[in-house]
Amino acid sequence: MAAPALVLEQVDWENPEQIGLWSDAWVRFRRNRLAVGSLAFVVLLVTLAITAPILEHFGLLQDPTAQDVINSYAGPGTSHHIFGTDDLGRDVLAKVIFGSQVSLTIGIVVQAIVLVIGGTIGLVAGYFGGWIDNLLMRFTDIMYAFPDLLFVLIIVAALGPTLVNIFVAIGLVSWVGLARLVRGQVLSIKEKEFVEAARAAGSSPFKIIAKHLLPNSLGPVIVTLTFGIPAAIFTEAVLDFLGVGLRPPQPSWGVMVFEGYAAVDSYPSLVIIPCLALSMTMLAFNFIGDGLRDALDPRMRR
Amino acid sequence: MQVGNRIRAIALVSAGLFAAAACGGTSGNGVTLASTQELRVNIGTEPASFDPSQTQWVYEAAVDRNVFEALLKPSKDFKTVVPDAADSYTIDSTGTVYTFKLHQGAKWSDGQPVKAADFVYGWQRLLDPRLAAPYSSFYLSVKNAAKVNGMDPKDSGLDAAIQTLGLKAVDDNTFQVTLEAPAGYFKWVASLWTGAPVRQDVVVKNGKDSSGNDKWGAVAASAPQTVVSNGLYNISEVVPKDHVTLTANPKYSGASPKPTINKITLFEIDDETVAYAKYKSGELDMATVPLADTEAVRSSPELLQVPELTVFWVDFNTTKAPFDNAKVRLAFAQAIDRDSYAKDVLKGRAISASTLIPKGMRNYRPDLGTAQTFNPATAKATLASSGVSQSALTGLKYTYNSNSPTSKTIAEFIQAQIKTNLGINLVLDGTDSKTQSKRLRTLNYTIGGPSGWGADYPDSQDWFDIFVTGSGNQFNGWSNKAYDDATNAGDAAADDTKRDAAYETAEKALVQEAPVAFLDQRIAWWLVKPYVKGLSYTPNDDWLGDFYTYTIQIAQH
Amino acid sequence: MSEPILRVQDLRTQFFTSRGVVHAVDGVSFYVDAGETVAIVGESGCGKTMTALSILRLVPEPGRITSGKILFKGRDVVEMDGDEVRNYRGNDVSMIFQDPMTSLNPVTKIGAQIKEAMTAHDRFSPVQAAQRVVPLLKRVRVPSAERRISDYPHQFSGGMRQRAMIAMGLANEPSLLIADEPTTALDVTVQAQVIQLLKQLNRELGTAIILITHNTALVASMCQRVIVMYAGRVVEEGPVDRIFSRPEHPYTWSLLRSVPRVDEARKGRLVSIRGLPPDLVRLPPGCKFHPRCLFKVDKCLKEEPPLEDVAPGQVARCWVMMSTVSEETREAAQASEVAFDVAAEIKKRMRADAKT
Amino acid sequence: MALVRGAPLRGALIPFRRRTSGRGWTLGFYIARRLVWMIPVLLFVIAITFFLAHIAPGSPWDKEGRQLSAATYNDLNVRYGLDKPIWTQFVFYLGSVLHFDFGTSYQHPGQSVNSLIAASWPYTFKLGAASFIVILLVGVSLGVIAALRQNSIVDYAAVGLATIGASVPNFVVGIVLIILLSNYLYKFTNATFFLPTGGYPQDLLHMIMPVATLSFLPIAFLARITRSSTLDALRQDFVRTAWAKGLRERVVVVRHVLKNSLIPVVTIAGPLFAALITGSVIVETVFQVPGIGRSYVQAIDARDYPMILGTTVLYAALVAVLNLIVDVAYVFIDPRVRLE
Repeated sequence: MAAPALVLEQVDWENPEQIGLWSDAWVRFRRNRLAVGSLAFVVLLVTLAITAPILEHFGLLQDPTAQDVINSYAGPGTSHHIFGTDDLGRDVLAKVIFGSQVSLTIGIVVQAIVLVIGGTIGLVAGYFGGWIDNLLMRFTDIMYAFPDLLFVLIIVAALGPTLVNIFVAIGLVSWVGLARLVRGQVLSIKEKEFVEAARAAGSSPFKIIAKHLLPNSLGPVIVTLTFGIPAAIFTEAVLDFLGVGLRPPQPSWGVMVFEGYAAVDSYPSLVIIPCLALSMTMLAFNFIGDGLRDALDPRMRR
Repeated sequence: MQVGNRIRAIALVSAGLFAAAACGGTSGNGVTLASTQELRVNIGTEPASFDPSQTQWVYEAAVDRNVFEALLKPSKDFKTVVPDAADSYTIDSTGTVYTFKLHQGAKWSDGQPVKAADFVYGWQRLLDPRLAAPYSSFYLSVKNAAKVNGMDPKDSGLDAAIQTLGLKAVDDNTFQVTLEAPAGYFKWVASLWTGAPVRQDVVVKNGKDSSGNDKWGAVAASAPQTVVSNGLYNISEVVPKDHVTLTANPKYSGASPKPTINKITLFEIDDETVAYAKYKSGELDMATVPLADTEAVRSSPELLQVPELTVFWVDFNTTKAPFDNAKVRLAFAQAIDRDSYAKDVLKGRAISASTLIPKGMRNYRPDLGTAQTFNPATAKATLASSGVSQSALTGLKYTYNSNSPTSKTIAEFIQAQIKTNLGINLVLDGTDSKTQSKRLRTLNYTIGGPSGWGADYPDSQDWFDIFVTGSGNQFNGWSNKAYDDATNAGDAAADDTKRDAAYETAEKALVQEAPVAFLDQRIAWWLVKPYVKGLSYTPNDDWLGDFYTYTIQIAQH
Repeated sequence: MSEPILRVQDLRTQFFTSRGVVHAVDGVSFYVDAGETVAIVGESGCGKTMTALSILRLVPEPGRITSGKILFKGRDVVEMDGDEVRNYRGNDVSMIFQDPMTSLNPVTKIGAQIKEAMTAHDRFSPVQAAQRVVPLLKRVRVPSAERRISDYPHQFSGGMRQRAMIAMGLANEPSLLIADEPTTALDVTVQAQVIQLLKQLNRELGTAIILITHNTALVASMCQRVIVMYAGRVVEEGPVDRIFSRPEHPYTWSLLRSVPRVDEARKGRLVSIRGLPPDLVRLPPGCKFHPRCLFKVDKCLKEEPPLEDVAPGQVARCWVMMSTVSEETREAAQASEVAFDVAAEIKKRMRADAKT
Repeated sequence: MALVRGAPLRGALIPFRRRTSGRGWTLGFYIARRLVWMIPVLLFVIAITFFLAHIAPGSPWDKEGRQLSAATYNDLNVRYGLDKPIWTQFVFYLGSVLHFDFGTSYQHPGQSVNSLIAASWPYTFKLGAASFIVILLVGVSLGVIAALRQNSIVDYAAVGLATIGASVPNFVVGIVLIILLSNYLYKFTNATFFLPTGGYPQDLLHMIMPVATLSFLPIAFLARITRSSTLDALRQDFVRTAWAKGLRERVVVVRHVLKNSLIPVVTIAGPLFAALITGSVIVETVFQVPGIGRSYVQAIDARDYPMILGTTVLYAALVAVLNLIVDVAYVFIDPRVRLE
């Protein structure tokens, strides 16, 4: 009787359980209390930003542009102005919440621009290599040589400080990092056998990029974008602080800091409140970024 | 915290208010002097140049006034002019030839005697198109000045033409100016700091830069060596973008008494909040009070309130609908609550104004401003009677310089006023100072501002010229024959009563036609350290006492 | 026979992890005589490397030596304080590691890393140390040693690097060299050269060598005695020829049978040992090998057998002992091997993990 | 290779070749190539800035209050060549730049851009250099200590500071310092703002606040990167080999751990310089430092084209040179890297 052959069950190693990666990442992310807390804070902020007009409609929130010149510069905790009023008597709490609309949109829209520009350049340069890669990388070097704030200042001065221009300006200077990262990812993954196999199987470059390169470089890309959001919010706030950014009536946090800075001696709350809002939002995004990085990149153990 | 130049108000003491009372006597009046007589003040922005012909801003004038001496200077009460480099002057019968007798024995900082030829050369530089002096328009009343100044800078016949100007050095001590036509206000032009003497040899020695600018007046570390001056003080140190230090000029032998202060440090802090903080930490001897800190200092003994001869207004573009209709302009003017702005927004640091001439000047006539006084009812009625459709009034853009906090606050205040009182929604369209100036100058706007004017000298001519047809300083594209005739008559007339009557008709036309909606006249709030004594200031000071620095003393502290 | 240079008595090394206490080394005792070459064999995870690291007091976090003695030339290493340990390590006892690619500092020159081993101790003056580097490299057969000492690790091949490691280990002429799987990362031809080198050094320098490996073939060609470890404890020990010819512990027996022997024609197919090494956190009761033992009896499940003398110099930890098992039962046991679903076992183990 | 290397280096160094590197010759050739490559980069930067500056509405001569007469306005344009078509101006400007003449500033007649930048550059440099040293010392040591004493209070403090540092904008730090020092603490420390006239000891006292503001964000950034790279290095096998050789802890940490973990730190020196430059613009504006950062913002507001271009070129050249230095330094620090 021939001994039964030891049969190892054929496990499909070609595509590891996709859900494993994400559910596993979520398990690890959930363990990071700070990241979860920050996520909750951001979700709260976004809902507040979206529902602000409705809240105002129901009177829960005052109109940020309504002036009450008589009791301007009221300190926090006065009658029905919890956070007090600014130089023209407008409610600071309303301005902070409406201000979040601007800051959040800037953070997210800029990252979208960065993903589009940086992502495509990185993918194309990484995947095709050769002179395309060289050309694109030389272009990235040029952008890298340009001190970003100076470039944003000059663009905003040239095109005018509308919201869209500021999005474009900040986006234009922020994609370099992502392009380099994606290119590095693509280069390293391209060497991996399973991409070789896919190419050997004759699948089109586009399919390879979509099916193999993108999912595998998604982790670091998401992390970079998450860290990009506070950076974009910061840059917009700096523009406002230098007085060249957004124009009222857009009550963005940066503008509030710029206006409040003039009263820093007698009414420090006018500066502290928007600074707190700005810092806490950026802190939240940084913690989420940390959580994501640890969750998606197991090597970076705490 | 604004970046770049803001509308720095030019101050004027009002007649009865602060006259000469505060001016201290010499050290003999019981003041024990401190060991170091040094004054530290903030001029806010670095001067573009020390060369009088290349300056235009108040903070530049404050430096040059102490380093150079013009022919005359305003009296302490800013009512008339008093001798400075010139001991006296005579006007001939035709009223067009002014002969100035220079102070005998006056010397330059390098010991050379001050000659009339230096004044001739100084004034020629003001009119030479190759130098494009910003204040050249003041000197166009000199004979042939308009012709020379209008010539092409590359024209070869320029040097010869300059000799034809009505400027002559009769002898080393007599400087004679011939005008095109008699001008009652010319004595004030002669008191401007830009009319200071300049040494031709010094200018030639220091040469020009690659764009043809004379290098002698450059605000650089080399200034103490390159700037030769005839004033009470010399430039002793320049740290670009930080400060300029002046020290008493030992070789000074002009008419003014010896100054007690031997060193003045002029800081260039463009952020009022930082300057205020430095005042509190003892690094500045005087500072202006940021609007936000008004309440904190209202009752402080160190506070000094100095009304400024500045009036601010909102501009209408009379060449474009709907503000080509006078009634619409008037309605807007009547819909702005100036008193609330002065009292609540500016916390009482301004007086509401509904006429052109500020309080404290000869032709100040608030009674003529009734047409623009605030009254929501009449405003609505005037708007209705204008027959302009509602659609023409929607989406109007209010343009303003959003870099300067004051104009930003005014913009938001005006928007709210027009919304509540006329139900019209103005769209705020902020931009930086350059774009704003260009929009106003090229009439590429509908409504905007605020624009303002500060008295170069307390003569109505300086004000009414603004709104004459075609004047460079008017952004409204407004032309009114009655106003032009009245103003020209006022400028030319020699006798004051005739000038007052002419200016009254001009004021009435201006208020009624309302090319602009008048807003307020500012009061400067200064904090001065108690140990600064003998301060005598005029409303035109950039820092308090910069006309009469020799009266200032630092007491023991 | 003089006192053995190394005597390990009832050594326990445990790891305090979030999943519970891992009993990596669970009461190990053995000795090594001067100049002797001893092998420690066992599957990965049986605690052989951790035993070696404990000898050098290099147990990584969160591990601790919880009890037992390590007597090296009479001094108990476990009791040594910081300075004494530093003086002891690399001086009289040194260790070389498995992966030459990562065991050398990539940004420092080879010569410097070898010299460093000597200057760390006061046996040689810095000048002497510098002069010894080239001869050391020559001794480990590194060609053109004079030029190569200024090269960096990435300029050496795998085999060359392992030789450099050996040179580093022998720098202070230690009396004991512990080689933790020195050949695993090398290809076969280079393996033979390294083993040949170690045997030669043992003969020439009289350095006792502990060879840690899971490759039983190496043991036969190089070592006098062999210690078989399983689940953190010694299950059999004895002279090489006896253990290879008449293994007493079923684990040793299955271990030897899963290795292709060049010198004998194989009759049956190669068979892997059923099951997986035990989970060191939740050890099974009784004999730790019983879940995978083909000859277990009831007692094996309840009580752990002690180490018993089965022959001169040979001990084993088993209630049954292979010598009592007849040839037929051995053949039947082999035949009754049931196909084993490895993947299912892995998934079962992961699910158990996720629950904790 | 187990060691985690930082983000792949800038274009020219990819991919690594692990062949013995003929360092001397290839290095010189590489530096020359990079320097030559800098010229088109700077030209491109000049071109972008030139046209963007000229597109910005409003001319240098527009001003508030009393206007210049039309004649003066035109004379000024003629003198500075602004009346010529924009392309001629550009060519003319490039011509003068090639002779290192960056023209004269409109805001300061009689002073060339070169002399203006030379006058205010020392302050930016003094601030930048002091901050760079502070950042390296504090950032690296914080990161290393956090890694060596992992999961101790020091580690949590360092990570906490790093995250907060990365989130609080530096002008906020500046403002908070101003609120604290100018209102409450000035009585004791008399630490006023950056006043370069104070002379040596006072200068340092005055630099505390601007340097702190400038360094807060980069320190956090650097600490985070040093910590993770040191943690990686600690996990490497050669560290265990070092211990096995019986080396003292100090030797193991310095010669083996840090020598490897500080390599990725060098690669982020590049973005660190860029952060210092942008930071200098903000800090100089907040603390009234007379450096070129602040004059750049003023130049844009005043449409002072020569000054804008001069400062941008200086900053761009600075970044390019510093990045080159970083890349060359990288070659000497990590022997495995070989130059393309």
